Parts: sequence; C-alpha cells; structure tokens
Amino acid sequence: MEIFKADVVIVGGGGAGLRAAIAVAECDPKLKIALVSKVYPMRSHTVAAEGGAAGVKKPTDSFEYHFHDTVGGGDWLCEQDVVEYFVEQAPLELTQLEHWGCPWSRTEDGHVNVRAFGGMKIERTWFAADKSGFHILHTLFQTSIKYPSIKRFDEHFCVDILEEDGRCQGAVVIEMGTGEFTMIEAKSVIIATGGAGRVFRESTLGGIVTGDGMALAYRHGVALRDMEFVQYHPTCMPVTGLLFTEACRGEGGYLVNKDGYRYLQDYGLGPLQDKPKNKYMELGPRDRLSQAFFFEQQKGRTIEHPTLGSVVHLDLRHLGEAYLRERLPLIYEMAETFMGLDPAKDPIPVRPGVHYTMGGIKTDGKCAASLKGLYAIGECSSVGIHGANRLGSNSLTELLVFGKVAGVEAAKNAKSAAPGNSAALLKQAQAVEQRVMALKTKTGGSERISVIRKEMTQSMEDGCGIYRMEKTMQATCDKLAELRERFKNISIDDKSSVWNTDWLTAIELDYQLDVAQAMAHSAINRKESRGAHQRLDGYEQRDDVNFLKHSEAYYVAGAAPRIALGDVKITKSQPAARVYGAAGEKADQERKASHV
Amino acid sequence: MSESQKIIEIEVLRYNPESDKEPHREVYKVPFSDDMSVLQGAQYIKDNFDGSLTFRWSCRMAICGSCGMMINGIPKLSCETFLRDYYPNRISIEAMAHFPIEKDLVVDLSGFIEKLESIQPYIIPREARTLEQGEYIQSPAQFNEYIQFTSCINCTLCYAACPQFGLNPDFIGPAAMALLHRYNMDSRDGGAEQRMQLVTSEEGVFNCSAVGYCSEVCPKHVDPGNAVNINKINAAKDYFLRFLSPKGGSK
Amino acid sequence: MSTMKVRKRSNAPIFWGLFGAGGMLAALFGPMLVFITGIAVPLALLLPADTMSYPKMLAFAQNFIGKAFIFAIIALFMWHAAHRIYHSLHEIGIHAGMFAKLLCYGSALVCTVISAVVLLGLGF
Amino acid sequence: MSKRRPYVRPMGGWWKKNPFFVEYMVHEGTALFVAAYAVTLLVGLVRLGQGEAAWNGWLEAMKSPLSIVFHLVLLVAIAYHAITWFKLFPLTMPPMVVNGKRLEPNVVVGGGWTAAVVVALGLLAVVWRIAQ
Ligand SMILES: Cc1cc2nc3c(=O)[nH]c(=O)nc-3n(C[C@H](O)[C@H](O)[C@H](O)COP(=O)(O)OP(=O)(O)OC[C@H]3O[C@@H](n4cnc5c(N)ncnc54)[C@H](O)[C@@H]3O)c2cc1C
Ligand code: SF4
Ligand code: F3S
Ligand code: FES
Repeated sequence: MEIFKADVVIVGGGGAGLRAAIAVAECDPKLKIALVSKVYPMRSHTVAAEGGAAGVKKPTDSFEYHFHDTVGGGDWLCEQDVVEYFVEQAPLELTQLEHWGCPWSRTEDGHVNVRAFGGMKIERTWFAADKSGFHILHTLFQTSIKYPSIKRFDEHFCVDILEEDGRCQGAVVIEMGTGEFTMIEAKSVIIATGGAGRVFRESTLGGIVTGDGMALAYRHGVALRDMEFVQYHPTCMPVTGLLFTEACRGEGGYLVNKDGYRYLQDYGLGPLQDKPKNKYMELGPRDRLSQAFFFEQQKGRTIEHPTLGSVVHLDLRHLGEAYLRERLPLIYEMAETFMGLDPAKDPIPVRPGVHYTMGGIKTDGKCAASLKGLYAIGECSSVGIHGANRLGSNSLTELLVFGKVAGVEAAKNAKSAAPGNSAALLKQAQAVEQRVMALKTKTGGSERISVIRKEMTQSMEDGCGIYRMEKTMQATCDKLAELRERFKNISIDDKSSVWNTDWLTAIELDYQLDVAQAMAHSAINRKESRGAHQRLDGYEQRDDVNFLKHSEAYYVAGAAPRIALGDVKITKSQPAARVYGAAGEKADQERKASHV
Repeated sequence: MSESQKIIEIEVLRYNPESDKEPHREVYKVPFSDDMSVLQGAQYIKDNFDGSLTFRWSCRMAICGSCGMMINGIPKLSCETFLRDYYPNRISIEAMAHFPIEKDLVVDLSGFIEKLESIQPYIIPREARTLEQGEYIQSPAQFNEYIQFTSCINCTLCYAACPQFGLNPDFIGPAAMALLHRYNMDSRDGGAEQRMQLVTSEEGVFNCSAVGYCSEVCPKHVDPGNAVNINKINAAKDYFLRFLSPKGGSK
Repeated sequence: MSTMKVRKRSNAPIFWGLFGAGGMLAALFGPMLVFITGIAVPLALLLPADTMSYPKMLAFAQNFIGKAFIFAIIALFMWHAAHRIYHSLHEIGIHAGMFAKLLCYGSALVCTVISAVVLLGLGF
Repeated sequence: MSKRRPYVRPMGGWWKKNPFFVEYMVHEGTALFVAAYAVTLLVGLVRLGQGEAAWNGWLEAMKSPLSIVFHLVLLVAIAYHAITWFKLFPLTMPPMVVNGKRLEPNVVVGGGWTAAVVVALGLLAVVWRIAQ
C-alpha cells in the first residue's frame, strides 16, 4: 500500500471541497493538502446547479431578510446562530468568487446582477446565466491550480476514514485507474462528498451522488442529522428527473394543470400574479410547490401523459424566445434535445423529483463533527442552515461560506495536533484494504447490484416521497433491512484491477443502503409534518412541543439505526406559522408591527 | 416492459488491459424506448448483461463532461445522443479517439489535465482589489469578449476530433487553448504575456492546421478552433514584434 | 499545480505567415489569373490576342509594381503550397522528416530565388 | 505493480474515415495545383528573361490543348481553394464586431467571397485596360 503524508485530507472535489482546499492553502502554504475525488473535480455534481447562489446584494435587501427567509423556509429547524453567520459571509464569498473570475451575469452598468428565487423576499440570487454551479465549480477548480500545496488525487475513491486515539487521522483511497490502495495520513479530515439523493428513483442528481461520505462518518459513530428531510424539486423532467431550474419561475414561468389553470393559487400562494412576485405563486418554496402537485394529482387535475406519467406544465411561452435564450439557455437546449420541444412554443411537462438532502453529517457551526479532527461541509453535512427545507440558492453559497470555515478550522487543527501513530494507522488501513478487496474477490454470490439498487430506490420513493405514512414507511424500513441482508450475497462480474467500476458501484451501494436506512428511520420517527417531511396519517400538523428537534441517526452495526432527538438553536426568530403569498405578507407586517 | 419493445444492436469496442492484447468488438441487443440515450443503453448493458463494461458518466445532462464517446465514429456526449436516432441500424460505440484506452470506453485523460494546468487557468489580476471594494466592473462588451470561451465542460470531444492532436499528443490542443484565451480576454486578467510562452512554443498553436473539426463537434459551442487560430495571429505578432517592444515579447 | 516548464519557441510563425499570405493571394487572384493566362489569352477569349505580347509583358515586368506583383504571386504561391504539402505528407503518415521539409520548403526557396534573379535581370 | 496497459490506436488512414476529413484533405490538396501554377508562371518568367523568341514559344505552348485542359483543372482547384479559404474565416479569424454585435459566420464567409469576386473582376478590368 502506498502512503501519502498530508496535513489535511479533503474527500470530495466539488464546490465545498475545492473551496476548503483553497482556504487551507491560503491559511498556510506550508500545509500539504490532499484533495481526493472519485471524479475529476470539475465533474462533481456542483456542476449541474443552474439557478444561482444567494447573498444580499441590493440596497433594499438586508441580512435580516435573508435570515428570516432562511429560517422560516426551513420551518424553524435551523441553527439560527449559524444562519446569522452564513448570511453575513455570503456576499463576501460571492464577491471573492467574482475576483477569481466567475462570470456572474451582469447589469448593463457592469455590476453583478441578481435574480428572484423561491421563498426569497428580495432578489438576491447571484447567477451565471443558468449555469451557475458550472461556473462556480470551474472557477474554483481552475483557481485551485494556482496553489502548489494542493495535491490532487483525481479519480481516487475513498473507502474509509481512519480513526486512532479518538481522532480522525486519515483516509484510505483506491486509485480507480489501477485498483491500488493508498493511505493518506492527515491530522485533519474534511468530508465534502455531496448529497445522497441517488437512493431515490427519480432524481435530479448525477450518478456520483451516492452519499459516500455520510456513510463513512456514520459508520464511525458520527450522527446523521435531519435525514428525513429530502427536498423534492417541483419542476423536473419526467422519467430522467433532470432539472428545470427554479430560475424558470424566477424569470416568470407559470405552472399550470390540465385545464391551463395556475393551480398554486389554491394552495395558499395566491392571489394570482402576472409578473413574478417574491414568495407568491410560482415563487413559493419548493416543498409547498411539490405538495401542491401531489394534491392536484389526487384531484385528477394533472395531465396524464402516455409515456411520461402524471405531469403539469411549466409554461415559459409568454417570455419569448430571445429572452429565454439569454436568461435560460441551458434550459432551452435541454428542452430541445431531451424532450424535442421548443419552450418558446410548447409548455414543458414537469413533475417533482428528488433534488437535495437537507440533512447530513452533524457538525457544529464551525463544521467540526463529533469525532475530533473530522469536518464536514457541503451537501453531505448538516451545519444547520437548511432546517426542514432548503431555500433554492442557499446551498451553493453554503459551499463557499462553510468550505472556507472548514478549511480554516482544519488548518488550525493540523498545526496544533500531535503527530499520529503511523504504524497503527497503517495496520488499520491494511485491514480496510482486506475488507474492501474481499467484496471483489468473493465468489458464489447471486444478487445483482443493479437489482438491489432498483428495489432500494423504488422503495424509498414509495415510503419517503412527498407525502408519507406510517405503513409505507415501515414497509420501506423492512425492505431496506432485507436488502442489507441480500447485499451480503452480491456477485461482482468484474474481478479485474484497472478501472473496476463494477466493484466501486457495489461499494457505493453499500453506502447508499446505510444512508437510506438513516433516512427512513428518521422519517418514521418524526410524528409531525414540517417542511419537506409531510405526513397524511394523523400527523398533518407541525408539532413544536415534541418535534422542534433535530433527528439524529446513529449507526448500529447489523441493525436499524438508533434515532435520537437533539435541540435546535433559536436566537431571534420564534417559530410561527409558515405562510406565503398574501397571508405571508400580512404575517410579515404583523411581525414588524410587534417589533416596533 | 411492453411487448412492443424495440430492440437495438449496440456494438461496443471493448478492451480489458488485463486479458486482451488489443480491443475487440462485441454486440449487445438492447431493448429501448424513444427517450433513451446512448448512455442509458450502455448502462442497460452494464446492469443486465455484463457488469464489467466500463465507462465514465455522471450528470446525464450534458454538463459534467464525462460521457464522451465515439458514436458511429463521431465524438459525442453519450448522454445527449439518443438511440432512436440510429434505430433500426446497429450503433457502434468506442472510446474517444486519439487518447490511449485504459479500459473499454475509458481513456487516459492525464495528459489533457496536465495541459489544462499548464495554461495558468486563473485570474492573474490586472489590478488588485479587496473584497470590501466589491466586484470588478465589467461592461457588456468586455463580458462578451470572453464569455463564450468559459462554456467549456472539458469533455475533450474536441481532442477526439482533432487529427493534429492524434498525430502529436504533445499539442496543447483546442480546449486548453480556449481556456487560455478565456483568461487572456477577461478584463480582470493581466496575465496574457505570461501565457504567451506556451502559445508560441513547439507544443503551441502552430500544431493546428485549421482542420476545424474540433469546433464542429463541441457540444457547448465554445469554438475552440477559433481560440487556437486567433492565438496563431497573436503568436505571430509576438514573434515578429518581440524585437520592437521594450520588453522583447516573451522569451 | 502550476509547473512552468521552459518551452522551446516554435519558428513556425515565419512559414505560417508566408503560408497565410500566399493563401490569401491565391484566393483573391488565383482563379482569375489562371483564367487570364491559361484560358482567355491562349484562346483569345474576352481579351485582345496581344494582351500578353512580348513588349507588353516586358514592360509589365520592368515596371516596379508589375515586378512586385509577379514576384509576390510566384513566391508566395510556392510558400503557401510548400507549407500545406509538407503538413499533408505528415498527416497521411509519410514522415519523411527533414527530407520532406527540405523538398517542400527548399523548392519554394529555389523558385523564390530564381524569380527574384530573373526579375532583377530584366531591369527597371 | 500497476496492471494498466493503455492501448494506443494507430492513426493510419484517419483522413479516410470521416467525410469532414476527406473534405479537409481535398482542400489541402489544392496546394498541389497552386504550386503547379506557380511553376508554370515561373517558367514563363524565365522564358521572358530569355528574350522574345523564348517568350513566344511559351505563349505557343500555353495554347496547346493539353495546356488548356490543364488550366481548366487548375481553375477548378484554385477556385475551390478560394471558396474554402474564406469558408474557414470564422474559424481562422478573430470575431468581427460591428456596432457592438458580432458578425454571423455566414456574413463573414459571404463577405470574403464577395471580396474575392470583386478583386477578380477588378483584376480582369485592369488587365483589359492595359491590353487596350
Ligand atoms: C440539478 C441541480 C441544480 C441545483 N441548483 C442549485 C442552485 O441553483 N442553487 C443552489 O444553491 N444549489 C443548487 N443545487 C444544490 C447544490 O448544487 C449542491 O447541493 C452542491 O453543489 C453540492 O456540492 P458539494 O460540494 O457538497 O458536493 P458535490 O459537488 O456533489 O461534490 C461531491 C464530491 O465528492 C466526491 N466524492 C463523493 N464520494 C466520494 C468518494 N467515495 N471518494 C472520493 N470522492 C468522493 C465527488 O467526486 C465530488 O467531487 C442544485 C443541485 C442539483 C442537483
Ligand atoms: S471546447 Fe467543447 S469539445 Fe472541447 S472540451 Fe470544451 S466543451 Fe468539450
Ligand atoms: S481540429 Fe485541430 S487542427 Fe486546429 S482547428 Fe481544431 S485544433
Ligand atoms: S453524463 Fe455528464 S456530460 Fe454526459
């Protein structure tokens, strides 16, 4: 086994991982950074983000507003002190990215422009056409090349983290091109492996979004927090799940049912608006919009498409081709190539799809996990800003703000921590190698990976969809337990060393099953409805008495996870009714009045 | 699956470095529906017939740049190429041309990544600015100078298209030059001179004979061939004018 | 990581410049010149039969502009062609290396010299 | 030890495999004709330098049917060169901006072709003038 000695190892080369790497490098150029990614960093799923990143920009906006939008949008399950820090840092980080070359879209006078996004009171989403994530990721990746202390391990797959002396001290990775193992020793370990949405069937996510890092931390005793909160994005391409960004609605798109009726006005988001109006109608939060779809379907008012299933229409026609090509070029192309339709002439069939995991590795406000030396950032983490429902465009900003925090903290830790016991670590790493190799070399299995995966994703969709019920959630929990058993009996076709994706997929599936269990068990345990977790079996209301709490899932080897409840940090925003549209405006005014 | 299922034949160029001397072709019969991409065809094979079939993919929406292949001999992103457009004929897929094959459809990209790193693909500020001073101001005209060259997804289809790269793997190539040009043209950047050494070098732009196929196959309309050719003009200027300018051009 | 290799400067700009200039001239004047010298005059089409008579051509070749024109056409056409042919040989897999280079660019050079000598010999 | 064994495919005959490349080779091939024409002219020039009789001999040779056919071929090839030369302008030239707008590729190509026709007619006119 190869050994590489670093000061900080970062697992994940997406927006979060790259930002952290740069932060460490800027803190102290002498610190050696190992940046591990199972794909070339610019292929990370941050690349797919379309809409943009939130940060106060306009003079009419304020940190206060951004704070309240976020906390209210999260149905009060946010760590409010962390949100405060977040909103204040956001504009600085977005400006930093501009200095690094990010081609943010601009106004005529050359300043950065902002657009409207769902659940946001004032336009504050910085965007680069509808390829914001792409530009953020490439800017970060290219900027990272400037720092010689960042040693990249591209196309290296992390199979475990190393824990010794109660501290996290490294990671074990496989070089995909050779199948060989490397132990990376480091005093600080940052996990930035992204979300886990691929445990569901129809999702907006890339194939790599398999929750690896979550499972790694989880198996080392770190809690996965708020895993039941899985965001459905209301406007996805049927079957494939590909995303039509919220910016489609931010720019003025309508959602209509089979009668051409803008049904959102029936779901507390009205009254009807012609022009996009923040927090009204199509600019309501994602959970509400996805839920409205569910009820429209129940009422038989969705469009039944022969091959696509139940859909509603995203209507952009009134915006005109020129405007659409300028503001939503990617969307335009996607509609043309993938669906063979022209959004300037035809409405686009859409329906909700899994998009984002609000929960993740539990950390404090400085991104530190309960295991010393371990940090988590980005979608795989739960630093506490998304609560029960993330607002669109908060996540890309999160990558930057907390990527930097984690980098700085990890650097500090690396400088102060005592050197590890290399011999003991190597022994551990060798044990990991043996365990992982056994998965490949074992013979006689009869279960196909793809079959188990298919059953898992279907079952997650059935049990942990937009609306949930005890019975179906239980069925999902049972199914997952069964699949865990069957996984032991898998067979891997490919026994080779070079580029063995068959084997790596199996390791991913193993991770996914763990994460899926954490989600399903957290969900069944939450007997209320809040944000993205909505129940139809007698728990339709939010229950602040019993459940203004974080769920924390703890790994139990060979059994279902243990679910505990943790406190929520509330500073200045007391839980209130979560209302949008005209009712929301009224509530806003009342809150203001009571403050004066 | 319904009984009216259509079946398409997919011929794959397969290569396992541990057991094959050289690549060989294998044909699979894949049931497909009209919305299925070539990538999904490959996934179907991996899931149902042979788990050892190896290819890169992730986003499925033509933005991560991992799924390039030769499809009937033409470099394309397999996630945005549809089986229906080839049916009822057999479709052939093969690893991207001009790159060494690692295994099946996976090629060795390390050379490309080195090239990307060698062009100094980051802002070398023309004038420093603090965060408190806010963003740089960039007029629409300045913005339009470079924006097209930022759209490159590093899919390397242009390299699979460029015979000059095939003939000389050291050629810095279209996408890396497009990225270099992107930074040179950015009003925030002042590093053009530093990058000139590479442009004018033996690995630089003069390997290009204006074949132009790179721009033809680029899925993101980056027009990398244009970036290469514009820089021939820049390089020639640098070559002839270096004796005139006080700094003597780049050495 | 940015590593700054020291790279060798390519001398291609010289040949590329000549190639480009010749290509441009050939595109602008080539077809019409071929038509005039190779078709119209020999067949006495369109143009008077004595268009290229000895006195006229001599006068043209003794005129400064005429000289420059003839020289540019012959030399640059050759450099243009030499450059393209050299590259094409390489492209179709004939790696004759130095030999091909000498043959291509050498003949361009020879033609350039001959035309210069003759033109100068014709006087002003 | 690494089990990698990257396989490099041979490049032989690449230019036959794609119509795009065949076209490329054809337009590169026009160089042969450009060279042939330059040599023809050079021979003429040398003959001119050798005096009237030599020059008239060259003129006579140019009238032979073989020469006429040869020049017809040259005309086609070099005209093809001219067409493709300008067709490549959007690739080989920096974008042209007029009134803050980039010219469309087909405008650039069309402009090049028009310029070529104008120059050719101009040349004919000048020769015609001189010949009078
Ligand atoms: C289609 C889409 C649109 C979106 N639009 C927006 C938007 O407009 N605004 C917004 O704020 N948010 C948006 N989001 C959400 C946001 O993009 C993501 O939450 C965010 O990009 C996640 O970034 P990350 O750095 O945490 O992870 P990722 O970018 O997913 O990166 C994960 C990294 O971890 C690596 N990795 C994973 N597992 C392993 C392993 N086992 N070994 C080694 N490396 C590993 C991967 O290679 C990768 O480099 C969108 C998401 C999607 C899917
Ligand atoms: S220039 Fe185009 S073809 Fe080349 S890598 Fe970039 S996106 Fe791909
Ligand atoms: S195909 Fe190659 S030769 Fe030049 S124009 Fe493109 S780089
Ligand atoms: S899978 Fe990402 S570009 Fe095709």
